[in-house]
Amino acid sequence: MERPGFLPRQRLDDLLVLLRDSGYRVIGPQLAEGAVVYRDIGAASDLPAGVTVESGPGSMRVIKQDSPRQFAWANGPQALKPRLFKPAESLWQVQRDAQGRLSFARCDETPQAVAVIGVRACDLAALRIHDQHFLESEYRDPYYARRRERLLLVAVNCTDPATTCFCASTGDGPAASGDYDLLLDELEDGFLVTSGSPEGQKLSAALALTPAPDARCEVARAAVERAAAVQTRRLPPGDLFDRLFAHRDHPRWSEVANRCLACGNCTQVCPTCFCSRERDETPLDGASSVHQREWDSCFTEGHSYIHGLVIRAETRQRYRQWLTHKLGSWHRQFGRSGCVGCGRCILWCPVGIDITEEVHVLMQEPVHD
Amino acid sequence: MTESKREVRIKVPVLTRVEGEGALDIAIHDQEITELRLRIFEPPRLFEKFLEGRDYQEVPDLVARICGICPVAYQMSAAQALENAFAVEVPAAVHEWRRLFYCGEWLQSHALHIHLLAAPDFLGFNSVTEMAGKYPAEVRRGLRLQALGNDIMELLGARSVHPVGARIGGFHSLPTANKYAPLLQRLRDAHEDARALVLWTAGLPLPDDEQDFCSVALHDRTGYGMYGDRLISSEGLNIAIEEYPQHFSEFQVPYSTALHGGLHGRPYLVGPLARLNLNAARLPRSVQEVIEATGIRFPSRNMFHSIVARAVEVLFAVQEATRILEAAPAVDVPCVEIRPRAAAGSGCTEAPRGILWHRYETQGDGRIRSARIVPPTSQNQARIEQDLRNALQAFGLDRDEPALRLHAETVIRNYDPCISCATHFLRLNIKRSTT
Amino acid sequence: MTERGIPMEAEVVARVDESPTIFSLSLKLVDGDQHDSYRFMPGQFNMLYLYGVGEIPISIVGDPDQPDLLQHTFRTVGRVTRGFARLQPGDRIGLRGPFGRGWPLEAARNRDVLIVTGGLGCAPVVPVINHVLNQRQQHGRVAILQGVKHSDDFIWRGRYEQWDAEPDTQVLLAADVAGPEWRGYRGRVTGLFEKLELDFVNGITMMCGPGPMMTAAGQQLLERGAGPDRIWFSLERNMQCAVGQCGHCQYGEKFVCRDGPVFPYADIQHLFGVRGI
Amino acid sequence: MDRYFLTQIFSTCLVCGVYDMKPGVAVHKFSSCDGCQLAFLNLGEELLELDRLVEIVHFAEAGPFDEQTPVAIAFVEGSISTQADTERIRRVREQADFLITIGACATSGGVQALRNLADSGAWHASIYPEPEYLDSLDNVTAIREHVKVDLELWGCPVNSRQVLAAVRALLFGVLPETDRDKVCMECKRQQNVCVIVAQGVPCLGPVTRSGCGSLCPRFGRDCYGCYGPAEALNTASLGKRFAGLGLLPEQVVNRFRAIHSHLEEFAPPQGPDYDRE
Ligand SMILES: Cc1cc2nc3c(=O)[nH]c(=O)nc-3n(C[C@H](O)[C@H](O)[C@H](O)COP(=O)(O)OP(=O)(O)OC[C@H]3O[C@@H](n4cnc5c(N)ncnc54)[C@H](O)[C@@H]3O)c2cc1C
Ligand code: SF4
Ligand code: SF4
Ligand code: SF4
Repeated sequence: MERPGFLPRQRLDDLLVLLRDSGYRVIGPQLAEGAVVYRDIGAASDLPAGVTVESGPGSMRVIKQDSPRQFAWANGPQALKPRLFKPAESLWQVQRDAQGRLSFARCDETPQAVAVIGVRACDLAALRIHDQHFLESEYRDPYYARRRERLLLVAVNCTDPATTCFCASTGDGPAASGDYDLLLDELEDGFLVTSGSPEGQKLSAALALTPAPDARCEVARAAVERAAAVQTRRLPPGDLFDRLFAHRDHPRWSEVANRCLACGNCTQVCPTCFCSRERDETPLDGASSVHQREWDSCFTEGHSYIHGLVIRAETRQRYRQWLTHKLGSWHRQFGRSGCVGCGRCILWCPVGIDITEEVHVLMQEPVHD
Repeated sequence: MTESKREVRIKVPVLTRVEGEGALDIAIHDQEITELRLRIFEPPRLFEKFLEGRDYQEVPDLVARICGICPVAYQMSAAQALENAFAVEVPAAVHEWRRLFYCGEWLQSHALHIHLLAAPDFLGFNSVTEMAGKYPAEVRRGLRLQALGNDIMELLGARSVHPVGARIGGFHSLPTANKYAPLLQRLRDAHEDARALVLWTAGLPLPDDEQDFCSVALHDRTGYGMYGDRLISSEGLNIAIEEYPQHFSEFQVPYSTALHGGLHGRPYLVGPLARLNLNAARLPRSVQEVIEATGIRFPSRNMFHSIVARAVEVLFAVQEATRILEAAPAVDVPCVEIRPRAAAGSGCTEAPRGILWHRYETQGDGRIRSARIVPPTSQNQARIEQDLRNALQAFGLDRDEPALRLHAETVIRNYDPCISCATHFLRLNIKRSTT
Repeated sequence: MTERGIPMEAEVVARVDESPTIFSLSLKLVDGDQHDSYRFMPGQFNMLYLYGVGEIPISIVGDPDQPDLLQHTFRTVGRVTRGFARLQPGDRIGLRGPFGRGWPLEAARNRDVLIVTGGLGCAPVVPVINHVLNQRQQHGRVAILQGVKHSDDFIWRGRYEQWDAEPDTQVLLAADVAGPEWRGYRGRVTGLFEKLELDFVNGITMMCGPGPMMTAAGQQLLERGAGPDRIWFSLERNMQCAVGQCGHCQYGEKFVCRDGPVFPYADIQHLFGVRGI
Repeated sequence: MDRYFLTQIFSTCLVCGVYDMKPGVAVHKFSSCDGCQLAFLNLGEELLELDRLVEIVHFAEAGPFDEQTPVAIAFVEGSISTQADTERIRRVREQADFLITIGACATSGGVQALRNLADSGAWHASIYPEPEYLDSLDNVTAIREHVKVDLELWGCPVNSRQVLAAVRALLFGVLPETDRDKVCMECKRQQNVCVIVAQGVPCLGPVTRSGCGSLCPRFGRDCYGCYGPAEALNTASLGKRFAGLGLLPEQVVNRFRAIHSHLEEFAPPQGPDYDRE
């Protein structure tokens, strides 16, 4: 493997300028609305310097510290998913002429190339899954594909996981192991830069970096190791399909349903959830119509509705669907678990339901009734 | 049967093109109005009572629901009253954003009233869609201005009816420059529309009806009053808003759910004409020039100049909103911290239809102990009845019923009465009789 | 790998009202190339798009050997189907498809075939019946069972009579609740199994209908020695995309639109009949 | 609802959109703030388009006044609070093929139904010197408590998009789509940062029906439930969470008893920690 280069912190703007000059719109983390969210980045000073996040199930607060670090927080409410799998988008447009003839046209925007900086290992793992789902299954999704082709990823190895993170237990982090163009390790005074693709190599060459000394690499490695070591939550390893389905009548499903709001937040923040629904938006004059797709969730009644029946009418069944899919069925569909250990569903659940805790209870011996 | 002994009873069972539900009953006996009742039968909604015990932060969301046409006014008067009670001062920049918010409401409400409710009267149409056939450009201009007003409110409140952005102490959030840039552009483009609107309203065939009345409006030291802490009248009143109850009274009449207002026991006028009559000198020079070009002089005693006054305020709102957005008032936090306490406070702002006065008493934990709200339409109600008597007399009581009815409706609509606020408006019953 | 497409324009060329709430539309793709290259398998479905209203999955009931006559039978149940119910010849709609995997026609060759349907006009199996009967000599005995809740719900009397007339073909009808005119069986469709002269062990069953009926029938067939790989079901789930991406049709680890809608019992045994899956 | 009712109301060609006659539309007002009617009056250019597509027969605030002529669609704003209202709403129903309530007042009683929780006689007396002049019923009620309602558009106020979607769908001869999802779904699609989690404010999004576009969280504040209850409510769990955020039991009760206080579904959680049992 090539030796990482060293980018002094003051030169981070060089990277941003380079990206912009190469035609990318640069998206990165910013402090807004009380959280670290992904927005357009103008300059390195837009990044959340000295910001860390204190979080637990259903709550988080941003803490300001006296530190130059710009990536010393775990992950924001969203990262790559909304960039590629849009929360709402138009799929096709149809015009109707005076004779009632229809002409269909795909809504074909050519997206601008986007560079996202600050991507975490869990997000990359989730991206791999979405690539499998949207690009490599029987049908390829052209909308996702177009955006994916124009995406450049600048990953950052995680050094400050939240208490809700458990990527170490799913094997997806905290170190990014591939699928990025550039990888950064953040140190006090700058970044180690590793390239992971030809495009990344070009960028890194253009930055003309000096190779990082061993000592620096060692500090970075240790920081990531520590980030793995401090994680306390875990998921049981392996394919849980059979075990979960064996426990399909476990009383815990009802118990969790007493707390669950069936609001769908966990699915919306989950970087691997992919459900969507479609509907038409028609102007009043009725001369055209736009067919749209938007995020849906297995926690809605519409998700399992067929005429005259909501198959999963009870919250108990909806939660069971989510969890058994994520940790069970997923293995059969994608060859791995649907959870990358990002902890978002725990953090952003308004009532703090914790997937790791629920699985832990469910995995105890089945209770027969 | 001799003509002079005729007795007529006119009933307008439901007044159309007014906001809310009301009726008008007139009895004419021997060329004399013997009975005239503007009946507001919007059922009482008892807002003042159910505010009791509510947290002060809930007040803006609840009082907005008194009136869908001027929710900003309700939110702003309430905010002012509660901020006074809690002795907090909002920063000047927040105040500027509130003025902008208010500009949106004036623009929306006035454009709606001029085009959808009032102008059809003067041009002989029943509705705006009818009028659009003959005056498409004018109607479209009006709709554009109305939309601009709505969009300003949306900028600060997410929606124009019952907006959600305002709170006691400021706003929940304020827009960034890139969010309002397109709006600023549209505002600049609207100056011409608004100027043309003023001239157009001045050119409408408005009846000539000079009357004697007392105008009441807020006095704002810094400009044309939307906010202000003193109330002035054309008869020399000059009081702090807290003193309102000492001078103004409300009384109930048996035929109406809206309480009638009196200043020292006599009817008075609030709203655009009253404001312009008292504060025209405070308008920017550029607006005054447009007024001069109309040939109409304010103060005016012609009640029908209300529509022109409204158009002038549209122009003012467009200019004021442009000024504010160009200055881009910067704030550190959109809302100041509030420390509730047991106290009382009054607030009064200029709703599109005139002064809207609120007073709250609070408990130590910030909950409302009592509330009093005096909306503009109930203040105008006695004045409308007085005007109707004069106007119909001047119009000629011997005219046939449809003409009398239309004229009466025109007079009433001219006030842009908002019966939803007043609680709500109009069904006309004219009774004529001979002895 | 195919790209997820957009609808093709289709024209309604004929309409038949089967009952007050059931009607069939014959469609023709307007574009000549699309029309010529369109092929489908019995059991597959199309996504039909009603202009400005929505897109719904509907089985193709035509004959796969005559793909230019694309037939669909609709039951008017809700928003979109009610809109479709108003279409007349000449009207245009959108069509995406075909989607899904069809019935196991190959596996049915040279074997006894049992077709069980429940509910009103079970469209997905009609093309199979047509196909099997068109190639009558390639199959063993054939039995067609149809169950309805109420005898008045029974449609396609003519078709059933025609099928009944085929050689070595049994057609049996059951109604849970029957009017005085009813000449068929009174009771559940599963009650007809004992009247069948079929080789349950080596034959193949294709079934579609309400969940409880299929669960009960599947159970009884297993008891009669049928292997779980010889009992096939057509399932219904909410579908938005039909290409396995929207997630709505998930059934355990299956995507019904892509992996089904037709499944052998063996593949779904662990899920079948469980409420809320 | 009658299967073919819409066909009868609108004799339109679904596909080419040509109408045999313009359907009549009425907008009626009962006790309300007039805000929902603004969904029409704020339509701008589309108001003129609407006028092209339908015949606005009655809409007092906009001019046309005719309560007698039968119409295809009657929109009803406001709640019932006087004896006279109860009679008028029955006439409105008789004159309309399809009755749509717009907004919280009409659909659930709205904010003024708060008075149902108190002794409104005493309230009247405290505001009006002579309460005996008032024709006011003791309780404010929703339209559906008096007559059959065909469609409810929730929201305080409804927005133009909802109203136009309903009109457009009906002109197509189908029912509008209904969505009972939670505000949270829209909130996340908008990529708002959750205000419960990040600010600890008592947001009602998880129990409130979507449709507004999650306006409040978009402005960094808590939803106060103006679109009414969503499906699959868990007010007990949310109430408990609010208590955890530091709200006193009375404050929790007030959260649920605001715009839709008259609804069972929004009955505030009971007991010290809001357990359902
Ligand atoms: C593979 C497959 C084949 C089908 N074949 C036929 C057929 O040949 N003939 C026929 O009449 N019906 C068939 N259906 C059922 C048909 O799709 C539904 O009846 C139809 O979607 C109902 O739409 P609606 O708007 O009228 O009903 P509503 O009850 O108003 O439903 C609203 C929406 O929910 C969804 N939905 C409701 N029911 C179903 C359902 N059963 N399946 C999938 N989505 C649903 C649709 O998006 C629908 O538009 C099939 C369903 C599937 C999954
Ligand atoms: S299930 Fe939860 S922890 Fe796992 S990837 Fe999804 S959001 Fe992250
Ligand atoms: S802010 Fe409110 S509406 Fe949005 S996700 Fe959080 S709880 Fe739901
Ligand atoms: S977020 Fe809630 S309170 Fe705010 S507008 Fe939407 S439904 Fe109403």
